[in-house]
Amino acid sequence: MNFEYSEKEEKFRSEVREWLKETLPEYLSEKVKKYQRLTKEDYELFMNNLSQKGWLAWHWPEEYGGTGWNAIEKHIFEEEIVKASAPRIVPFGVNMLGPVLIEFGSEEQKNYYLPRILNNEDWWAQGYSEPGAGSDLASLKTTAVDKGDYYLVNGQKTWTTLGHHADKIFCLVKTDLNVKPQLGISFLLIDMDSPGVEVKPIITLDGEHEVNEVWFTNVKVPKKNLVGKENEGWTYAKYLLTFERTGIAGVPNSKSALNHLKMVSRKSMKNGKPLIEDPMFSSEVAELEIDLLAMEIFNLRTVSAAAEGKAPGMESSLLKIKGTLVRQKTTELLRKALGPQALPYLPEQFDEGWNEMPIGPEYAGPIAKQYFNMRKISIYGGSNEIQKNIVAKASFGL
Amino acid sequence: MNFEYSEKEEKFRSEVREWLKETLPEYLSEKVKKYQRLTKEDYELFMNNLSQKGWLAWHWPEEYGGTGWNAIEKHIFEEEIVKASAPRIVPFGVNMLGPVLIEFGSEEQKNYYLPRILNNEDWWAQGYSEPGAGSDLASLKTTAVDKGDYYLVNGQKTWTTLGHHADKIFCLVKTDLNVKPQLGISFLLIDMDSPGVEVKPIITLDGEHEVNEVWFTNVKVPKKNLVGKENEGWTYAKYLLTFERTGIAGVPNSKSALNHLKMVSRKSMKNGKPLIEDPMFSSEVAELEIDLLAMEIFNLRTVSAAAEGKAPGMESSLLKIKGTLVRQKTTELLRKALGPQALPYLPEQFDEGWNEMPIGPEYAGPIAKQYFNMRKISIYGGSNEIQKNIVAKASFGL
Amino acid sequence: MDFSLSEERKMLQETVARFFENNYKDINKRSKYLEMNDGFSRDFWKESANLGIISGLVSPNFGGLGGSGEDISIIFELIGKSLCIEPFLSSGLLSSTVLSSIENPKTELINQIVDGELLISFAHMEMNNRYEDHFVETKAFLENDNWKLNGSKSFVINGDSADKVIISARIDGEINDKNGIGLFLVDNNQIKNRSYNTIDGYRAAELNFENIEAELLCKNDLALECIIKTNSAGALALSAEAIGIMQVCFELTLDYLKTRKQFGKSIGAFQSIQHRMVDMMLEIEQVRSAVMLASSTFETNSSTRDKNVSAAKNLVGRVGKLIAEESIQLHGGIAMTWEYSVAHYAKRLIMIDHLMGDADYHRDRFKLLSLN
Amino acid sequence: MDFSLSEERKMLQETVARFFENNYKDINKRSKYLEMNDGFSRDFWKESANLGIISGLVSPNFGGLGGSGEDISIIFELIGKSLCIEPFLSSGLLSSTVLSSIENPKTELINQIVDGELLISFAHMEMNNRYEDHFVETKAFLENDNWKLNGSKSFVINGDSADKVIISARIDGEINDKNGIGLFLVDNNQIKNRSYNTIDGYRAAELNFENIEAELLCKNDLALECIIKTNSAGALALSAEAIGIMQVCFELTLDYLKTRKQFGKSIGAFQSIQHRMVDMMLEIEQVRSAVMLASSTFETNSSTRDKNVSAAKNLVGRVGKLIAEESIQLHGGIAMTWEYSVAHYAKRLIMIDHLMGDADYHRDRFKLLSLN
Repeated sequence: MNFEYSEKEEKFRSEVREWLKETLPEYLSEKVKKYQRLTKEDYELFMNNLSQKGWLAWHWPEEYGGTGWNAIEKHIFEEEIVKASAPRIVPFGVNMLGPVLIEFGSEEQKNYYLPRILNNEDWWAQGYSEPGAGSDLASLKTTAVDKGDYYLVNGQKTWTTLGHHADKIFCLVKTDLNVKPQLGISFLLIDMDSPGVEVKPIITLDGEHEVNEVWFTNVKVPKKNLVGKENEGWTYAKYLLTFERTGIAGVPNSKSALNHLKMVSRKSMKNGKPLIEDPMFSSEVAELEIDLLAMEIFNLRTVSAAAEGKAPGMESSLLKIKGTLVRQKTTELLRKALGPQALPYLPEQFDEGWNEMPIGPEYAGPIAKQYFNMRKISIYGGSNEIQKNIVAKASFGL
Repeated sequence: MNFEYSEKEEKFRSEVREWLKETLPEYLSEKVKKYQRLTKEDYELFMNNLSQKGWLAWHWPEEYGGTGWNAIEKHIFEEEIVKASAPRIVPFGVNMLGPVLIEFGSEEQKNYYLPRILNNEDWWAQGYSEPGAGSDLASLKTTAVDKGDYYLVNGQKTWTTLGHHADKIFCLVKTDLNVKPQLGISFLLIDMDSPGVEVKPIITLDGEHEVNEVWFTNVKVPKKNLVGKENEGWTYAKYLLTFERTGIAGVPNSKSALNHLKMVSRKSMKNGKPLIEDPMFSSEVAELEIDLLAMEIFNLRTVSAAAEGKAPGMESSLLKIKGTLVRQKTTELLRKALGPQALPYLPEQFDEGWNEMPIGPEYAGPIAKQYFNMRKISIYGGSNEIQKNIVAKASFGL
Repeated sequence: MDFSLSEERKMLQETVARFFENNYKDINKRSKYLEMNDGFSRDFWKESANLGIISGLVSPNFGGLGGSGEDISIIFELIGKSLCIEPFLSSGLLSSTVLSSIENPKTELINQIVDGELLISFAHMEMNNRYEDHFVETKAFLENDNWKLNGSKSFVINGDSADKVIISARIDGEINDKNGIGLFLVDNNQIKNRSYNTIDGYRAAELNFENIEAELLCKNDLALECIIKTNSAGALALSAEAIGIMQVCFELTLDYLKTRKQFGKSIGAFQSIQHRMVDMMLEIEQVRSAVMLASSTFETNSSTRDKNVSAAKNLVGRVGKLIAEESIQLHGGIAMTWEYSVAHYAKRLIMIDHLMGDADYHRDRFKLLSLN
Repeated sequence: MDFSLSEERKMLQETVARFFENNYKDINKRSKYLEMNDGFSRDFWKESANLGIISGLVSPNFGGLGGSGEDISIIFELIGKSLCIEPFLSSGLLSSTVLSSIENPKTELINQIVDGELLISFAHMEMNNRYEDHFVETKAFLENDNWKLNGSKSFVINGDSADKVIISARIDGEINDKNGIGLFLVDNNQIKNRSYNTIDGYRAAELNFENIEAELLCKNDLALECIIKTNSAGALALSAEAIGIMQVCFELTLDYLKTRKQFGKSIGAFQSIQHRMVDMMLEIEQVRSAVMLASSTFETNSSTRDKNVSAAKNLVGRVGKLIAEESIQLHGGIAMTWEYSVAHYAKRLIMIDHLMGDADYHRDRFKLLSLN
């Protein structure tokens, strides 16, 4: 056993780091660091760069334009992106739809869509959740009725992240209402500019607009946009979800948040001394760091087993649970570290170009907001409760 | 609102305290303080004293020889008994069976058994649990077959506390196997010296003998020993369980254990300073004290509502849960406070008259043992999980 | 021992409850109020005064109709239930507590507060003060027998709309000294303020001032005692407010669990969810008990008062986090949205831990008062 | 990066596992062993030596066949699984670590340990020492050029049956000084000991001695380093042992949940129980990960070694409590009995937190090594 990175791995890390240094504009990493709102152009700039470098589809098999990196390299790449304060890679096309098309798409679909994803031409959105069906996809209500050469789609999707930027959306729809819920689902690709598609913003508890409702009223979708076979969408959906879950442990993000926490606790004062010298507070930080240290190894173990071709079983669920808890704990301690400085909330501070004096230290502004925002991570991507159900049933046989 | 004790209540407290001072032998309170094993005679001495004073059946209605105390007075009485380090009142006869007989017993049963309980003539045991039926009494297997003027009892009871001292046992038995589990249960009084009754010790994880198995092989039980109606034992059992749960919060015990904890943390050293000055440890003690402070008021609120005739609903379940958690936390912090001094385990130290030098401070000896022993309190009396089920269903309507 | 509310208090409770119910129930109404100029509704405030609610926070000795720990708790629990953002804390409670605790109480000003005609904010916190009673950097000095103040105050609730402000300032000694502090009354029109909303919807302000005129209210021991008492009153009020919020969070969650279906049954039918609801209720009852104790002993000696208030506020901090986070988690996505009320309750509940001493602060204060 | 075990280590793992499986599986056998004169079975110990298991704890530089962090972890995880109470820790690991870490290593004695012919205990703890490396009250002094020791040592594992004892004693300075400590080797027959069982079944002893003869092994910086290294080795071994125990606790509980019925279904069908099992497994995997890190970095510089060992031992303390308590609670009554094995696993798991530094101690040590 040896958890040191090899020379080759370190060299790869330098390469990624160097490239990010060269290509990522400083204004953009500054925006990310300050939690400012990113524009569509901000995301696209970074993803275009990746695309040009051939690194956008880093998960894909090499034959389809992927990188051919092993699991450790992928992990290093993810870490460096976070360390460089780059925008996140919008995952819906490249990380989610891509693998599904590669596995289940027709030749025509592959030839058309995959290069467009590789070249970052389409902005994809995900149409899974519905108001009555979050973690429980079996109770979907959006219908697609066979009308000969097209489907007529009616219904509503929700929690569509960045859907207001999207050109296309992949959806789960009901194509057969007369069978067991899981059996009648199909996987459909829909143009967002089709007549009858409407995007309505959802404002989240922190006052931000990131997610949306997408409404479909008599939307005509050509038959060729069906992925795989009719009524077998459930299989593709599950396949996709395993990709969604990978990396959701968010080790790199938590590591960076922990460093931020240490910085903030050195600057925050309690009774005239840095908060980090308060034995109670530093103990909470230390135990969080220990949890994260262990989780990093746990994650690497899983990643490396995957590299050897072992399918991650309960590990990905366990990592999802622990990853979200650790991440949330970091945002909690950041909030705690601020004391009363957590109170002020200046929404305009997150606009590009805002350069007034902040209230209190500059780092204080986004922290409480971020704490509330991060409550979502234990809910989405299959809530932590759902993950526990899966492990208990599939791995423990309970 | 006023949580101060009134002058009258304080007077009552003095009376109880004075009486305990006069009648409780010092050797006995010393044994209790040192967690030494109590003999049958130790328990009986204290209960005989109570009986003579007319305080043994403090829960009962006055007409049956009870005290007529209100809820606050009962609470004070319980507190003083713990403070005085008296043995606990063995509850099976006076606290459990008594109320059932008063409510459901025949005149003959009342006339015979109640005075004997009042005079502490019988040592009763409880025969509820079976190896396959702990919290789930509906799956009892012990049978009582109608043989004309007697029942023939076969089966096995378990977790019978102090059953090796008992003269009599009240049992739940199956008298009808052909109906829904809850419907065929009867409530039977059995002499322990009946032929076919056998008591086998259960040694608990701390090496002690307090609980037993009781085996019944073709035991003949006269029909007059049936309480209430045949096949209606379930009702009586539930009635009894509400009495078992009262006081299980154990506020007086936890208060006394918390004081003990403070004493131990003042004497235990860490890096040459008293442990209580360690900010982390004292914080754990402080938050435990706050929990207990709140629970004491919660308990008094419930007790006082009961005094006004309101039936405690979810409160008794919630108090049972929190009470056991707080008590267990106290034993955990005591164990932690000792550091390495928790390791030595001298079973002979708990024998009466043991007067060798202890290993380390005298208080250290019983603490780890006590920590393990106290794991039981969240299991028995309807496990905490069962309490939660009850509250969710009965009070939340879930 | 007596656990029941007096008839008068029951009446107070009913009146206030009905008033809030009729005027503040709906989360959209609140949103409208908090977008107003002052961050609250002057009309509602005036009506509160007319109904005697502000008066319920003030002792009869100073023209009020209440002012005991129990009165404070009753009113603030209901404020919590409706998530009310009117200046009950800043003006109604904190400032009136200072003005009634000094050697020559300012009864006339208190009466104007009670009548809803005057707003006074309490400005003790500073940017680097972490809830400490005696950490004061703002300077006070005498110029030609007149007091002048120099410095800045932070996170002053309703500091923008207040007519006057009570400011703690250092007359003497080092920044962290217990002695040498004074409390001063100043006209707010002398002060430059920068106002903003807090993340839970309140209006607050940063105050900056140079050599402004001030009236000395009290100093040294008396001033410190007054600050401690005022902070304890605030911590008690916020603890009671938290109970109201927790209760609503619990009820909203329970309702949701009963109606929302997943995998063919209501979410509330899942046992793991049920057990978590029981844990929540258990801790809410614990908080309720601790607040009852703190309210009922609020008029006793200051060490009992502060110890019990700290017990309550510590527990509120710990349990508040549990209730806020569990309410969101058990709801799922819907709780993440601005338009569903539970998020606003959860935000206020969390931020209460950042006001008048957080769980850590009060645990440490409890420790000092209990272990010594 | 490489997460796999080498072929040699896989073989070691298999050999040891099979041996323990055959000789130690049954909890009654263990009970018999621990009632023996020495609190363990000399025959089993000798067989362990013959099979090379003790040798697996010692580096080839000193005649062993292992001795790395990984070897220690592999062997102790299996010790945990079978709840073995033989002197692997005291003699096999701690004493051999001291004897191999001094300037002139005592290779011959180590060989005798490895052969199972010699037992040496490590006696550093004292009654008022709370895991500190440098808190030493026992005195060492020179008399006619011979070292003599005066004092007492506590909680010395296998201190009754050891042939020799390694004792830390103060040559110079105050009780808590980092400098002035020496490590000494003494014949145990000079020492009065009072032996007893620990609550988790081990044999330990209090040692009292007056002016006994001693051989100096090392002193000052070297001695302190040696004590630190030995304590870290012990903490690593116990952490690995804890993994084995946790794994068994989990499996026993899972089996029980599947077989035991309540309210007409197996207990394992209840969702709240299922979720708690997942929480347990999750934390066990966390501990496993932390121990893997600590083992793989055990041979690097001392600050990395100690930091990672402390991370593992802290996590073991926290998670151990969870697993022990949950295993008992989820079993219910049966787990409270002496004759069912889970209680013994739970007891050992809890008491591991009282050996070689508890969760608090290691959290504080981690803090020093990580934040600075």
